[in-house]
Amino acid sequence: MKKKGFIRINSELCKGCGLCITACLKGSIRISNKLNMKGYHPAEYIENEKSKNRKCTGCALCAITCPDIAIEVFRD
Amino acid sequence: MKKKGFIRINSELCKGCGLCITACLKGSIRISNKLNMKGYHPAEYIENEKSKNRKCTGCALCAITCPDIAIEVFRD
Amino acid sequence: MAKQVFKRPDAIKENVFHYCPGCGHSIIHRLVAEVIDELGIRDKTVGVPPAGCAVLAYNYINVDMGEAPHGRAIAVATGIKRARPELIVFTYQGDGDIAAIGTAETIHAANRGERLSVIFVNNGVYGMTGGQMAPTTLLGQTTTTTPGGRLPLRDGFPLDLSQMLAVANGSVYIERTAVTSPKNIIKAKKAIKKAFQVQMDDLGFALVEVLSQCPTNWKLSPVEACRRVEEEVMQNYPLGIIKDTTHKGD
Amino acid sequence: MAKQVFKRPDAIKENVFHYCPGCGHSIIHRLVAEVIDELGIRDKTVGVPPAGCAVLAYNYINVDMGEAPHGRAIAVATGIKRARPELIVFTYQGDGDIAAIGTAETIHAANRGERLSVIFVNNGVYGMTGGQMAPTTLLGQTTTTTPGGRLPLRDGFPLDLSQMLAVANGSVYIERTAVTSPKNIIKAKKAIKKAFQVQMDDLGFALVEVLSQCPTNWKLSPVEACRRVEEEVMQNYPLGIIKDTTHKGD
Amino acid sequence: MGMTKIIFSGFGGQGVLMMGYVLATSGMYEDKHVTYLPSYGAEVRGGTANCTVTVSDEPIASPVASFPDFAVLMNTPSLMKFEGRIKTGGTVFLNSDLVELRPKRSDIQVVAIPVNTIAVKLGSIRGANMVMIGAFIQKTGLVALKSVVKSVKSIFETKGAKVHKMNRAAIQEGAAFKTV
Amino acid sequence: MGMTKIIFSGFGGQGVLMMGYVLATSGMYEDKHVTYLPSYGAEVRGGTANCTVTVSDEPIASPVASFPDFAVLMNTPSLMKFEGRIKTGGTVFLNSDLVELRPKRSDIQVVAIPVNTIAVKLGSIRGANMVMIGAFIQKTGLVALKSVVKSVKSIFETKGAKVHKMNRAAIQEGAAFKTV
Amino acid sequence: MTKQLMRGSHVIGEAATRAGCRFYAGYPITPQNELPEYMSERFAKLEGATFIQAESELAAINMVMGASMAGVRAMTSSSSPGISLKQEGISYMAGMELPAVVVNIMRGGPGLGNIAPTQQDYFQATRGGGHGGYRTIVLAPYSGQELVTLTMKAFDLADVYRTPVILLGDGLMGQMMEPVTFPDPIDPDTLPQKDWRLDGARDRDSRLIASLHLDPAQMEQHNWKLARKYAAICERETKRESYLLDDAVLAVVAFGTAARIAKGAVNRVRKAGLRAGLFRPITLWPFPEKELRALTRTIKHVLVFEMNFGQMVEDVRISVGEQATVHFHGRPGGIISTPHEIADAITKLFYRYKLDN
Amino acid sequence: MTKQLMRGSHVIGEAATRAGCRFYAGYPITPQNELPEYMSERFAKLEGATFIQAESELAAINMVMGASMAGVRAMTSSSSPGISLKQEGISYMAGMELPAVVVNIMRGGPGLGNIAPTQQDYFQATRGGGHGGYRTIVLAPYSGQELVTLTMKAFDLADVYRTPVILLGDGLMGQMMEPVTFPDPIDPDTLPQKDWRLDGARDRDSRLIASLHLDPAQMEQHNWKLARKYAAICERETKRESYLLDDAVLAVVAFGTAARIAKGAVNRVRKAGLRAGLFRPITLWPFPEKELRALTRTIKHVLVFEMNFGQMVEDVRISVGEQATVHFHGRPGGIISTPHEIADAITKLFYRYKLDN
Ligand SMILES: Cc1ncc(C[n+]2csc(CCOP(=O)(O)OP(=O)(O)O)c2C)c(N)n1
Ligand SMILES: Cc1ncc(C[n+]2csc(CCOP(=O)(O)OP(=O)(O)O)c2C)c(N)n1
Ligand code: SF4
Ligand code: SF4
Ligand code: SF4
Ligand code: SF4
Repeated sequence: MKKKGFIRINSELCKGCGLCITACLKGSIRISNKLNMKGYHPAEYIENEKSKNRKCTGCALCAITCPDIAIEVFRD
Repeated sequence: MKKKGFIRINSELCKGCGLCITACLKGSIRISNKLNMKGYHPAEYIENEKSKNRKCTGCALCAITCPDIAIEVFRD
Repeated sequence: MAKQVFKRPDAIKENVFHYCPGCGHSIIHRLVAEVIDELGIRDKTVGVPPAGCAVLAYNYINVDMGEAPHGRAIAVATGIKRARPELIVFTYQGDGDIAAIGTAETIHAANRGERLSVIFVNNGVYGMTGGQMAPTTLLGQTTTTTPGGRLPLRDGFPLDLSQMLAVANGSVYIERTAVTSPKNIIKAKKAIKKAFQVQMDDLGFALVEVLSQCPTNWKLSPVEACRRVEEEVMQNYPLGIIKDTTHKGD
Repeated sequence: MAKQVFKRPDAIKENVFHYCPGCGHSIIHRLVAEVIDELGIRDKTVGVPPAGCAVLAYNYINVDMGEAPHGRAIAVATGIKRARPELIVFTYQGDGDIAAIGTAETIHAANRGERLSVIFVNNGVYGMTGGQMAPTTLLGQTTTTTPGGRLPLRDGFPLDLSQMLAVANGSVYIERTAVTSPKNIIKAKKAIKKAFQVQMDDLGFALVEVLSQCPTNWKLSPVEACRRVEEEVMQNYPLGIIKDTTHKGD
Repeated sequence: MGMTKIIFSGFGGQGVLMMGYVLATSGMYEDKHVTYLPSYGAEVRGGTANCTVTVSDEPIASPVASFPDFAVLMNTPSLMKFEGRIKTGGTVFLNSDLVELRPKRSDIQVVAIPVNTIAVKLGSIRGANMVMIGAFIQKTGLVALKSVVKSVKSIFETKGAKVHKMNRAAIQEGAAFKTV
Repeated sequence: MGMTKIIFSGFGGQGVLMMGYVLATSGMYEDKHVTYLPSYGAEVRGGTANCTVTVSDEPIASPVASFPDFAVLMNTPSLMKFEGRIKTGGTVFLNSDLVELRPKRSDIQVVAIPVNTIAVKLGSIRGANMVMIGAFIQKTGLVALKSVVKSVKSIFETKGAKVHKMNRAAIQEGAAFKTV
Repeated sequence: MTKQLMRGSHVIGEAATRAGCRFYAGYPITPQNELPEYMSERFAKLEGATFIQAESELAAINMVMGASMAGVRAMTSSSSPGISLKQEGISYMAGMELPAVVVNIMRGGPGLGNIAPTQQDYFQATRGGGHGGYRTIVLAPYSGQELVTLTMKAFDLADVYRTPVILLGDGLMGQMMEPVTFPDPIDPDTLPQKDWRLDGARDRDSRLIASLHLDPAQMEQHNWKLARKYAAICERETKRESYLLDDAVLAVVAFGTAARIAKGAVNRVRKAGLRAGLFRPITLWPFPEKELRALTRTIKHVLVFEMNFGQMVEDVRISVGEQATVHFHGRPGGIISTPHEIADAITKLFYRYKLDN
Repeated sequence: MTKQLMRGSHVIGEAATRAGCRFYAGYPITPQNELPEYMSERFAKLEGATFIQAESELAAINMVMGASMAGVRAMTSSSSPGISLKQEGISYMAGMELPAVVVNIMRGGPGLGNIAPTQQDYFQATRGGGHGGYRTIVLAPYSGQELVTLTMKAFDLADVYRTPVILLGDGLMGQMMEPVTFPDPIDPDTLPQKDWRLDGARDRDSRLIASLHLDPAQMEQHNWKLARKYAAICERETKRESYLLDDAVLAVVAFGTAARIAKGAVNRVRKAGLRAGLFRPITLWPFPEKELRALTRTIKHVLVFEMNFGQMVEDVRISVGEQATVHFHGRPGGIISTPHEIADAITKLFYRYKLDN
């Protein structure tokens, strides 16, 4: 069975650099429309961490890339 | 006919380092017994600049080597 | 049960990074912290931050730290290491710091084979002071002091410090890495770990050059900045091991 | 009639050299003066002497001269040359001056390709200050600051500055020579001439390293000192052209 | 009108420094004493940018504003940073498109303007700062509106007629905005 | 006997600094105030070496000797350099093997000793400075001869008995030399 | 002349260019980066002008030394730590009597400190932070327009006296924009010839510029010569502004940014009827000692206000001797006092010493 | 303790070692080369001691900074130009409150100058040649034995006050041999623990040693803290010698080598019945201001004698105010005055001001 995972992005730590989006091969992250307190549009995880169909593998490539350690990664 | 030459050593400029002696392939220079004013035993030219039999060719290797530009070289 | 597979390293403090969005510095900080965690040396490590954007590295990396004047991190680190050889001492320096004002200190420490792990962050500009030319700036690159682009006759050529350090007899490990992609980041971390290991094994001077992005002063988005590193910067500064004599005599 | 085939060069003043018996400095001074004479550039040449035994070079070489702080000759020369590019500017520096305290200035001037002719006199010690270790001192060599001989772990390795400078993009001509014998002296002169010619042709940074003898601080006779250069020093610092890109593109 | 101090603050990129520069230049054109002081250095990185302008009929001692008469605040962090420092009786100009919060103080006036919305309507969000400066000048009367138009024209001289037209429109639109 | 200043001068290699050092050490052993001042720096290179010793019953203000009481001169350049500075009534000690010149001044005494010759006779020219110091002490009585022997012994402690014996012989031979 | 709103650092750069400066070497440091940046752009477009971003402050000052030897008007600039690194070079230039302008836009210190405006390098500037007991002329502008005039004057003084001149400002001076006007530029070719410069020994003996004087007697002679020059500078070149001092019973002494604020404070307390005035040294060395001393005929209280914890206060003490009581108010860290704060300090003194009756 | 005849530079090295110094980094420069040479040999044989011949003075001072951070007693030494290069580092250490001993064996200047003994770096040492308005304690030995005591004291003061201490001598102090005795060596392990040192965050929070204080308020606080420390040093640590001052009508003020000569001069003029004495500051900073001031109750003429063209004279003027007339005699180039010359200068003052009746 393919590994499943999910991530949590701390939107106040995130500066919206978008590097995680490039890193994610599954397209599970995007930039949010909202502004955070610092004035950035943070990244947001598109998937539902409960959903069985989610594509996120918990590969952590996003977190490895994130300059602001804004992403925590979990694997089932 | 082999070239002939001779040298003149300024014994007050000379510091008696002896490099010219090593440089001279003809053995025409030696260290003098006398002290110059600075307290060095200067080099002296052994040959007679008038002599027909002198070995000095005026090759100037001694002068090229002399750190104190104490040697002038002449060629017939 | 979901298990956390990626989290903040222990050796990173809780503070929010002051770096610009997408800046490579905080990635590299994290890698250093991860390596310190993995080697279990947090309680005997001392770091020396530079004057540069990373001047506040001590707000993030949770080890003893002593500040150095601009360019002198390696000299300060040498003092610490020689005074207490049991410590693991690293410096963290930008390209202006290590390759301009600090050139002499860097070269002579490498030549003496000081037992230091040096992290050299090459972002091709002076970040902290607002984007002036660095020794590593590429030809033609526009900075605030090369308004028409870097001209070799006026401004000199991109300097390859790592290659020069390879000439020094006391350097034993020099590698150039980047933090533009997960793959490169993983390699960079391996290199940083090795640089610490070399010190722990008392082998000599170790340096990891990390090509980093400065989106702010390059006036590019973070993603474009990473692409620029991969497409342009690496042309001039190819990644890879530049010197490794750690296995000599094996 | 006898004709004089060797005499004092015009560009040498009448003063008696203050150097020790057998010292290479005054030979090298003479070579520089001969080259200046031969190139006919005495009236547009400016020299920058070092702090070092050759600090008084201006007492001997008869051109305009401006004194530099220890190690900064190349920076001072850069200022002169950039301010008046029509001048021919050379520096004359010992190994302590150019390769220790002046490391950064040297490397960056080479990297910028400053149009300078640099005479680098490598005698392996700090002559002027009484024979302390220089960056170029050989391993095991005893000096007043390496009483038991140079130890790599404490004192570092002999530094090969010329090799490092070859890595810099702006350097176009670097050669290592010696003044231990007539043959070497003639070669050294040729190299010095070329270093001036490179500047006159506006090609880039040119440097001639001259292995020199310091009988006084080596505690050897001048003849023994020359032998030591040939037998020991040249093992570590082999003579020859280290870099020559002056014909690139011909 | 003595000496007036104004702080402009917002994210980098919102053109807050330009607003201050425009005001100071306009004052200069009217032969007033002016100073312009950007915040500088490390502060600039990432966080908010701000600058202080003083416009005065007499020589200006300190270009710093401990207690500004006016504050032009383009985002929420700016409001949080400067609310406490505004002089009693002073006025805050807020970019209401980005700032939802309102000052808690009752001794200052608030002028809220949706400058982003207005600018977008005029063709580009980049004109938001010009909208704001128009509104600010209209409300405070610190300098004449035509001085502002003139200074903006000269500042953007190299940018050509189209930019100038847009700027002028933005300033006028801002000036025309009816605040409560 | 108040304060006495002595200059020792000669070529490098003649051991003139050692002479001064021996005298100063001897004075110290007798609990006198002493200073020893070498000439230093660039002066040393090539030219003559010299040093100045002060021996005194009271604290020594300046270790420098503008007008030394005694001068011990081992070669001709030294005589030329120092002749003019010797105090009226002072004494010059000359190495007569190397110095043919004699002072022109009539207000100073001259002691000429062929120290090279004597030293060579004793086995090595390198003892010439010890011969000279012997003669100097004998003539001036600045310190006791036995203090000199003691200090030389301690200075050359590591060199072993043979060297000590030679030194002692040289000192004694110097002391025994009859000057005019 | 049209007025321009210009940042202080740029004003210095433009004024230098108009004074005929044709060589700039520097190394970035906040808060003066805008100056090298300006020079890089200005000189890129100016024939015969050289801009070098040096590898360090040491290299920069030594490049300036070389350019000065070659007879060109030359400048370098930095901020506190960078100026410390230039001390050896400044000492050499003073010793070799080489003109140059050194700009120090001071920041907080000691050490890395911060980039806020302070006046903590007063001693370093006025006492010669380098070795050898030389002196440098120190000019302290306090407005945009004075940045123009004093920068240009700095080059003239440097050439006339053949000595490095320090222009001492702070981040506020460097960053603030004020309206300024510039005089017409000077063509460097019209400046007096420097008959000591190094330009190749054509039809003349070779020249030497050196600070080495191995013979103590010669060194001493040289130093007395410098001392005489310095005495002449003290005699001729002191410069200060006197503001509302005629009837004053208390003088505030302050320079640069602090003087602006002090002036505001004086205006404030004047409104309250307190007879205070401002004595503003424009040359910090030579310090306007006599002028300050002369005030003590009527003024018995002096308040020194500096953005440090007390340095100029020594010069003030030396000047007034025991003829006036010297008080001090300092802010050593980059906090810029308000005129209000200084007015308070003045008022307290009036109250404490009953000066208002 | 047996007496040893030892060269000044060696005395400093041995005294430092006995004071527990275990780290030395330096760069050769005349006239103090014998000190690094001594250290290289001494430390080669001493367990746990580090000698580094650095690539430059800059590297040396920064290595010392690092060693000091690590808690080790550390020293560097140089002569005037090299000390100029260390100013940035000294400023950092003052800012970071790091102890260290910096030896300056002064030579002629400005610039390359010469290697003869002078006192031309008085200002640099006492006013902090670096940026940021810090102060360093400055000790001025005048004899071989004082080289022992003051070198050892320098390390103690540095540790107690966490500040760099400068030992200020000249070529005469460095080269001259005098008999000295040494106290027993201190075992560094018995010195008080430095609870601020960097030695790895084991069972404690990580530590930071830094001089960066971005926030002006915090920078100001830090500087007031330094100011308080400096005030405490001024209060507690001034040191001077008073020689024949009880009945004197004229005081010579001189330090270091100059004071030796002045003492000889005082002895001379005393023999002629002139009531002169010597006031010798041993700490140049803090300057013994109060002690000198106290003398002016009876002494109305002060002759400052310095081997420069006038620097300490400012401190003397500040000290005596208008209670005494300050005269100056200087030799700025390496010529060492004779006691005779100074005696003449004293005598002239007695004659001119009729002090002998
Ligand atoms: C002596 C000195 N000179 C200059 C500076 C100013 N300064 C601080 S950081 C820096 C360069 C920063 O560039 P880099 O080292 O490349 O690091 P980055 O900020 O790009 O990470 C400079 C010039 C200083 N603090 N001290
Ligand atoms: C700033 C500074 N540091 C140190 C010195 C002392 N100094 C003068 S020359 C020299 C080194 C000389 O060695 P090198 O350059 O090898 O030349 P050499 O005398 O052997 O020809 C030193 C350390 C100085 N003059 N200035
Ligand atoms: S863990 Fe992997 S798959 Fe999941 S969001 Fe991150 S990069 Fe995408
Ligand atoms: S990489 Fe990190 S900071 Fe960047 S957008 Fe993603 S979560 Fe945000
Ligand atoms: S300026 Fe550049 S290097 Fe500095 S924090 Fe920003 S992105 Fe990073
Ligand atoms: S010390 Fe050495 S380098 Fe210097 S003059 Fe003598 S032999 Fe030459």
